[in-house]
Amino acid sequence: MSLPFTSRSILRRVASCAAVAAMPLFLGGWLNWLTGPQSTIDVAGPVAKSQLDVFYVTVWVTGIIFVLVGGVLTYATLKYKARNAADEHAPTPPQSHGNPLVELGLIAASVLALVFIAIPTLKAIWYNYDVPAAEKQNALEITATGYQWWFKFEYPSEQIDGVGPLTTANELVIPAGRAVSINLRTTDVIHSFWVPKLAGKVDMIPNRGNHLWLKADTPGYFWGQCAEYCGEDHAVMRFRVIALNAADYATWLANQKAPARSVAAPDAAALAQPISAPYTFKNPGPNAPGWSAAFDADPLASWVKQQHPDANENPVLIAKGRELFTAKTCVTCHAIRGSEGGGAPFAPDLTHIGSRSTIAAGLLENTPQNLHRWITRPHEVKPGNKMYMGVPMGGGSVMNGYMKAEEGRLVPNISVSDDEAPALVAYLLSLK
Amino acid sequence: MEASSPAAHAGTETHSAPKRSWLFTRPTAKTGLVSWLTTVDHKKIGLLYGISALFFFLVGGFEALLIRIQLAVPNNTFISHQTYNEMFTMHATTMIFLAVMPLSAAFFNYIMPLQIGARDVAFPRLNGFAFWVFLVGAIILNIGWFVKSGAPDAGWFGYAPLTNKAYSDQFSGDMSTDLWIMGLQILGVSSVIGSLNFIVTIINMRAPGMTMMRLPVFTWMTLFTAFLIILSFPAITIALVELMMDRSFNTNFFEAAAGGLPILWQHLFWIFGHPEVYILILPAMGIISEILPTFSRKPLFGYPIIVFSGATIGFLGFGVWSHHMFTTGMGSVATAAFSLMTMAIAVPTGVKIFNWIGTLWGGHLQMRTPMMFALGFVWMFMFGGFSGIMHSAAPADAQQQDSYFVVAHFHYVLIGGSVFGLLAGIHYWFPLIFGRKVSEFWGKLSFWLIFIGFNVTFFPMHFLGLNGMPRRTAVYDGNMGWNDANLVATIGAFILAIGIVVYFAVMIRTYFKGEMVSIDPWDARTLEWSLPTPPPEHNYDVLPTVHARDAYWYEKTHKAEIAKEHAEHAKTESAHGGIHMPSQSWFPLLAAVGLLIGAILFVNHLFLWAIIGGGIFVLAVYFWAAEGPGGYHVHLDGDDSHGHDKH
Amino acid sequence: MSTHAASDAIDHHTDHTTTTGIPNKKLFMWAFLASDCMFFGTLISTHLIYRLHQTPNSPDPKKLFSMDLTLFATFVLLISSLFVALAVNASQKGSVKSVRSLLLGTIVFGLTFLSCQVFEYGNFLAEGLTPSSSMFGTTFFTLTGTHGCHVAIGVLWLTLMYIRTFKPADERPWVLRSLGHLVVFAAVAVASVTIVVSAAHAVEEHGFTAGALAHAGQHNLVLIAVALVGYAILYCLGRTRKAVDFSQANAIDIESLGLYWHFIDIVWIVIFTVVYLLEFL
Amino acid sequence: MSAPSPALSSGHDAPQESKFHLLVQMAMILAVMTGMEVVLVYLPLAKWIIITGLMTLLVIKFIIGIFLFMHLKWDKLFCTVLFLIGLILAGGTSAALLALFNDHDSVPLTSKDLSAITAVQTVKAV
Ligand code: HEA
Ligand code: HEA
Ligand code: HEC
Ligand code: CUA
Ligand SMILES: [Cu+2]
Repeated sequence: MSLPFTSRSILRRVASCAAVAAMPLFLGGWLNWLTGPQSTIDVAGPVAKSQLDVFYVTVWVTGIIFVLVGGVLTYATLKYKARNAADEHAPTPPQSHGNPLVELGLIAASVLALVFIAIPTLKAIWYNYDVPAAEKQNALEITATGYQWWFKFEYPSEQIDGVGPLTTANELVIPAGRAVSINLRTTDVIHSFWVPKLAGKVDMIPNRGNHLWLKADTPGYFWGQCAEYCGEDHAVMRFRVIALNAADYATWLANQKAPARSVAAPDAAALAQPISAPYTFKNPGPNAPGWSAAFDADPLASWVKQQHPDANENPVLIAKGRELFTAKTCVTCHAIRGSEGGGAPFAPDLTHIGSRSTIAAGLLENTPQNLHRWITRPHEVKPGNKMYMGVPMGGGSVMNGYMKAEEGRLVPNISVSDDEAPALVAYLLSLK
Repeated sequence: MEASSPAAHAGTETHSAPKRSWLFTRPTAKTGLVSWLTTVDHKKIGLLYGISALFFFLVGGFEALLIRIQLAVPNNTFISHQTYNEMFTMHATTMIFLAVMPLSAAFFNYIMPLQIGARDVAFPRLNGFAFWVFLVGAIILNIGWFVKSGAPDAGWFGYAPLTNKAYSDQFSGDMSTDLWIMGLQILGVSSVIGSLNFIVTIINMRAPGMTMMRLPVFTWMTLFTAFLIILSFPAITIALVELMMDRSFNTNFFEAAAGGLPILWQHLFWIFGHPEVYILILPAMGIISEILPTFSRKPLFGYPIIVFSGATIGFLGFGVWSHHMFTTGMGSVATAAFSLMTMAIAVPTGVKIFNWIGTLWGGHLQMRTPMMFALGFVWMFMFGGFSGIMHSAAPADAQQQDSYFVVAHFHYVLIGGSVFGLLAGIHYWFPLIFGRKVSEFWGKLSFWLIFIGFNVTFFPMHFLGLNGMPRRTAVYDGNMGWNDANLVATIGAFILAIGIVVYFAVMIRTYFKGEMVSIDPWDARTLEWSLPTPPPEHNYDVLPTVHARDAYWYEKTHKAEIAKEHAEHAKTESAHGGIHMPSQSWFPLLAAVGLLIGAILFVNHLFLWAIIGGGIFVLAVYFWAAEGPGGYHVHLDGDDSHGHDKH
Repeated sequence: MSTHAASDAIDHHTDHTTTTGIPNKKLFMWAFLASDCMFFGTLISTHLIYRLHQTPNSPDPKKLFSMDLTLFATFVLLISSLFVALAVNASQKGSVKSVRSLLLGTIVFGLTFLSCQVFEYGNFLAEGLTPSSSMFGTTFFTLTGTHGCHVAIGVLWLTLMYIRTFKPADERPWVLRSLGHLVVFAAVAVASVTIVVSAAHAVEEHGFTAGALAHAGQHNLVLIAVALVGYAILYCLGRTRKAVDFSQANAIDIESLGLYWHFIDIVWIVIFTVVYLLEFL
Repeated sequence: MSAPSPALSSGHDAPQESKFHLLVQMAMILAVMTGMEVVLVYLPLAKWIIITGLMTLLVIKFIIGIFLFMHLKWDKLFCTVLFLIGLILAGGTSAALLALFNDHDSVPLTSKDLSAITAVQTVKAV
């Protein structure tokens, strides 16, 4: 009946060896595994900080209980374990049934432990709910709207004549050190607004007026991601938050409020010349990463660099691209304020797309290669995205995208060839 | 199996008078396919549940492995986004509704009536029906794999409005969500029917002397689980009805443009969903509460308090649902209220942990495989409970919700808790059910593989969550600091898979070739162990009379007294005409088939045709009622003097 | 579970074969009703939540609801409830005859209630309120429709129980005849309800005049014929003189049915107040 | 377990007869109460009084229904407890749901009164 003792000790030795071997992994890992760009531990704002503090309280309280209870459990297991044949066949121990005093004591202790967690929890709930009264006056209001699968950001306090509020997509620029109050809206399904380093998430729910607030302590570049499952491309619905000091923020605002940058078109003769692309495109395939270590080394600096026009930009390509943008019916969806048509609310505003550090909802860095990849093969970057599939307009009608439905089948509608793309890329990148 | 049992060689004789229409001829096969299709024996039904559940556990695990392979490295292209989404939806739905719940139901069916000294459940045919309906639901849920629309892909809690036609059905006739709705609805029917049956059985079918406070803890937990099921499933039933109305009849429940409130779905779902997680854990806790005393050779410490805390957990479980919705902007007061209520649940749960430790304390612990799984349960469940407490602090949860931290939490409680408990139970009761015992070496090997694999898989996920990795993401970028932990988790999942494969291989081998055991191999404490292995169809030759909480332990320590009592009772019982057993029936199966046909037609939006299925169902139920319970008497060979009486 | 012949004094409140003395079926029904409380609780909550936050285009229920009709339906259901309570009482005394007539009475009133509902739905649809026209339509139809389905199931159960009381005491084949009984019953019920509803519509339009009734009658000649023939058949089927297999021992079946029926009635009491009356404030 | 109580079989037939009358009377009381409800709605009273009145009547009707029509009064206490578990949970859940949706954070964007509420808030803020 009983197990051969040799194999038992072998097992135990293997287990403890494995545990020891795993130790450094876990301990060393502790540091490596908690400092990513979306870390909730390495925080950069008061809201995330208050949430982290509560988390630490829970870790301490449950940690201590774990050590205590686990210790007793280990002790009991080791002490009372049957180790040999004699133990196995020992007479039964006393058949005791319990001890109410011990029980009551432990219940009281548990309640006490929970009180320790509950107090900071309650405090933080109210703190997180809204911008503190003292900062309300100075707070910046933003409206963030989730779409399948990208984010729109509007600045209600920054109205543009005849257009409405300043609107950007996928990159939210905020002033550092100032409270930002964000209205969370969606027009289709539930999304969730999450920039871990700045604040915990709050969902964007249809027919619900949610809001959150956050503040970045210092200028910085932050990663965010949709945190509620919202359909096929949920995994690649990302965004960025860029916090700037007051002066930079003002400059940025002024630039964004201005209409799209227009590069003077060369004469007709120059336009007729065939121009080779300034880069050679290599298709990296579906799901290929769109980020670079160089960018990540100092993302804020990289972002700043992106604000300025490229010295070698080619007006001929740009002009061609501008034509293509209309010819390919991109204008039916995308607004480029001050030049082509008004666009539509369900596609990202591209007025200053060239100044963004990412495209396709924070998924790819805004480089010529990536832009090329996105506008020629959106479905490889983001299968099923609405630019490719078309945007449903309710009531069964669809605004056609790269594909359109015909007799129940999807057939190509727009296609951007590898030869045409460089012009569009140049144009889009010129929109600083 | 029945044939090999020593006592079951018995004369049988039908009850009712001769002239019965062929329609109502009761099937009598005791072996072979028909015996399984028409069975009303709670033990056979339990085995049916168990085998289906284990099959679906493998399917769900297979889906999990695909998930882990996809996530092993960043930007993987192993499966598409769409397939990945189907995978986690079906993985969760399968594991929860088709693996853990029915596996618990298997134990309820097989063990609970034995523990209370009953010959069967209160409504034997209804019991069979519950199983067949479960199978129908399982089939409906999984049809998606084989048809064009694909498997359901809206996540296991199917948040509106992603399930609305506009989003799930954009460009092609997509019925995967209809399948999901119908499948869950039918599974709900099965669970509620089964649970009503268990409630009546436990309240009403106890052996003489089996007072409520002498019920084995597993039976108590069965009772609580059954209550949780009948009281929580109506909420999801309503939610699913509303969704079904939206999809099939264009109503507006979750249509935001028409004033619909998608958040209402969340409330209705979690009013069901949180009690559901206790539905998943309480049976495992019951099993653990049987195993620890047996292998500590001591009664359960603080029995009344364990029972009471089970009830408290169940009751409080109805008041915490919104802790799954801390990020939905409920407002401070609501958030705070649900936060505190959730924390309160730690108290009764802690009480259980303390009492289990109290049970070990001062005992003689015999480290058999079931005991290993049970101890593993206590550790892992406690660990998972602590991350639950971290979630319950709403501000902290704002960072954890929908991140891998949640994934870590619930796999600790679901696998480290429910699954460990159920695997322990399989080991524990295997000798009773099959008369053979699993080899300790292989049993323990599978335990350590599972235990280590499990921790290697899910422990790193805490870090992933804290490091900002959202759940339900098919791909992630390599610059987020998530690569190592994901790879480790995937490796762990494969260790875990090997452990599971070993576990199953050992079980199968034991079934055919394992060491034979006789009555009561563990020196256990509850009534079911007084039975020969495998138990005969009628369970008890003589209904036991219960004198103490650990009834069988008492019998073993008071042998003479009990023997006398048995002899007396045997006499009276055979004077009453032998042992009454319910007859088998085709109609439960037939009714379920009607349901299957109707459901399939309905999800294809052939509403009028679906009435055919409904018709078959109603007809079957009608014949079911008309044929009556029937029944026959078993006369044990032992007391021939009373012979085959005329009735 | 005991199948021994009914002894002369059956105690209808205790079943000595069960541990608690509560008959299994009764316990089952009460547990089921506890579950049904959650069912209707969440459903009614849904309706109230959407009433709490009406959309701007929400119709005014006060203008749609007819207090007379609802009140009538409520009384009808109340009487049916009384009938079923009396049927339980009668069955416990073993008087099969009064059980039958009381069941029939319950069925008639149950059908009348359903007719009222059909009538009401017809009016609402005519006014443009459909399940998809507005949130009010959505929740109203779903809630009352679900309740109506429960009533319909109850009527079906009552009918089967009624037919069950004709089961012969000997084991003569009876199932096919009973099925025939059921089919005729269903046909008669549907025909009668249709006739009554159309008559009601006619009366509503043209006032309570002979002309209106005749008009309605003309339109439903076939149905009236079906109903009349059906009634005749039902009358014949209901004239069994032979001994039947229905006795005090079956009282628990009637009682279970009664519990279900009463509960539906009580749910209606709640609906009547929170869905209808509150709108009139 | 439970010994057959002698009281049960003796007190058997007489109450059956009176039960008939009791049930009929109860039905009449219920009918009268329903009538009262309808009248109440049209009375020129404060809203909260009417609602309290309606709810009281509702509860009384409910209790008559379950205790008399549904025999709970004569059945074992356990049946009452069993049903009350469901009833209380359902009542509590409904109350909690209504409270949650009544909160001003939960006013939907499509709500008729949303404009009114925002107006109030702006007034307060000023
Ligand atoms: C078996 C299933 C099971 C069990 C038992 C639990 C138990 C608990 N769960 Fe868990 N939970 C799930 C399954 C389960 N959960 C699932 C599946 C989800 C995710 C669903 C989804 O989104 O897909 C989830 C999600 C989930 C959330 C939502 C997270 C989010 O999405 O943001 C929360 C939040 O509060 C939570 C809390 C708790 C708590 C407090 C317990 C408590 O019951 C735990 C109590 C136990 C202990 C605390 C340990 C032992 C106690 C002691 C030793 C006493 C002393 C301790 C203290 C005083 C602290 N769970
Ligand atoms: C009881 C419930 C349960 C169980 C047991 C498991 C078991 C496992 N789960 Fe599961 N899981 C959930 C419930 C459960 N899970 C839930 C509720 C979700 C949330 C879903 C959602 O978001 O909607 C989830 C989500 C989930 C995710 C997150 C997906 C995402 O958010 O993107 C992951 C990722 O690693 C995962 C992994 C695993 C693994 C590796 C196991 C392992 O333990 C599995 C072990 C078993 C095996 C490995 C089987 C071995 C068998 C074979 C090798 C043979 C195969 C042969 C045949 C099929 C014939 N699960
Ligand atoms: C059906 C409408 C539609 C048409 C037509 C369309 N787009 Fe888009 N576009 C979208 C949508 C929707 C997105 C957001 C996709 C996502 O991230 O999921 C998008 C995203 C983009 C982006 C990235 C924006 C950002 O901030 O991340 C660029 C660049 C872009 N489109 C360029 C183009 C070009 C060039 C064309 C024409 C060849 C075009 N689009 C045609 C709908 C459209
Ligand atoms: Cu948007 Cu996920
Ligand atoms: Cu929960």
